[in-house]
Amino acid sequence: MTGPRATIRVQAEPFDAAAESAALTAGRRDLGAVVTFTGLCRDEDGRLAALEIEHYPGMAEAEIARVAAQAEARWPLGGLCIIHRHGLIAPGDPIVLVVTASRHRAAAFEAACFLMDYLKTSAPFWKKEHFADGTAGDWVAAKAADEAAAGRWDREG
Amino acid sequence: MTGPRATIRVQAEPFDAAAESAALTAGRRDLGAVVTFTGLCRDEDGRLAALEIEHYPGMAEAEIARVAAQAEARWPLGGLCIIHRHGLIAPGDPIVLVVTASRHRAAAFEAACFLMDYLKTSAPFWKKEHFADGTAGDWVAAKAADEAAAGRWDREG
Amino acid sequence: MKAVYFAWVRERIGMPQENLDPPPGVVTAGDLIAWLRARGEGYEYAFENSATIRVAIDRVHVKQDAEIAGAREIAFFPPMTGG
Amino acid sequence: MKAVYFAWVRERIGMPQENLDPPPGVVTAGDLIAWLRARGEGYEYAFENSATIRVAIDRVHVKQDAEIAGAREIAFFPPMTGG
Repeated sequence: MTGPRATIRVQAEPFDAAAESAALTAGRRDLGAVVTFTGLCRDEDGRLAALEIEHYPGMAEAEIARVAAQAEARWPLGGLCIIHRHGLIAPGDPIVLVVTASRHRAAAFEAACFLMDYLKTSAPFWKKEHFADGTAGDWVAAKAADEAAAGRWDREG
Repeated sequence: MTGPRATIRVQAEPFDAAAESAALTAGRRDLGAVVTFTGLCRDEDGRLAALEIEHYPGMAEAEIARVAAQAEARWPLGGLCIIHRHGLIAPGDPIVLVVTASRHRAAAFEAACFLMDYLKTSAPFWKKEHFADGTAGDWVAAKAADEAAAGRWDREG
Repeated sequence: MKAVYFAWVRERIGMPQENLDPPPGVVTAGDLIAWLRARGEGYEYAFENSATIRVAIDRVHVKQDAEIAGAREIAFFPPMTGG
Repeated sequence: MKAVYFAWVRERIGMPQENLDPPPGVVTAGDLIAWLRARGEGYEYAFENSATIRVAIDRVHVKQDAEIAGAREIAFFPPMTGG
């Protein structure tokens, strides 16, 4: 498998998961598995009007690239795409996209899980909730479960 | 989360992964994670002209539905789509699609992995290789690794 | 009882399906395999490693010790390679 | 040295960035946090649970015992919640 095609972007605009996935696999005959993860904004049972996502410009891209390089070193990937949005996101709209392509499904699945676990805990993005009832929202607290999910890759590695 | 929207199809025609994923999430504000797995036909470094996929009509759909019901019982899924093709598939073309949607990413990832592991070892499909050099192809042998991958869900369960 | 064959089991036997009328001593799917093996060269070849053969009765996977009484359709095929 | 603040650290301090000129005794990122806390109510609030504060020097994550000598940009922010 030739070196991976890697796309990394941090943007306010929505993304087209299908187009990104198609770009990774176009003309390829060596890929057996493509895994696409899309993270969506939930309304938390009607409580939320929107999520506002703040990021650290420059470091966000650099940190995603660092995590992507770790995934490429760990699994034989034929392609990789990570896009993370910032700004105001409405319920039902996409926040993050991870696409991994590989010869076999285990590598594609594991790399996509790893990338999401690491993005959650190391990429400099912060979510603030905007409540549907008009009251001021608050910053989402980091979850111990996300730290634990990222930590398991250290133990397994 | 309301009961899952489940789509199960066995067909000769190609599928549109993006359209299936969009159908699962349309109008939903309770889903946080969508995982899409697409299995593609590899040319095995130029060795293959095509894969021919034979299936057991009736049992194939029933077995996929049985595995889907197991996934729904095990993870809180908000939507589910499984499409498996049969007939002649050219390198680069898609063979199988699994889409899982859930509130959180762990459920969507695990359910998609589980479904692929079980489809591999229990859905009645068989692959025959057609060689690029014109010589007669042979049936693909089942892999011990696939049995092991399916077996780990029993142990973890 | 209708028997259906898939993949190389079908190719080796030389037909996709047939009707079977096994004698009373054939109780389990495994018995049926042993009985079929004796019917000719193609069957012998198809079932030469009989432990690897998978069986479904009325479209549900069963082990070879499953009883076939009442089955409408019994299927024989190699380990699956879909997905 | 440029300091940049994000999320509730930024809100509590009341500005997104500023230039800092800490005295020589401020050697590590943790020292800088302690020094900033003494600068006023907003800083005190931002760093009240200082162990939870994450630090990056020149856009690379560091621990609070990292030395800040030579840093062009030092960032303070809460645990990340992206993805």
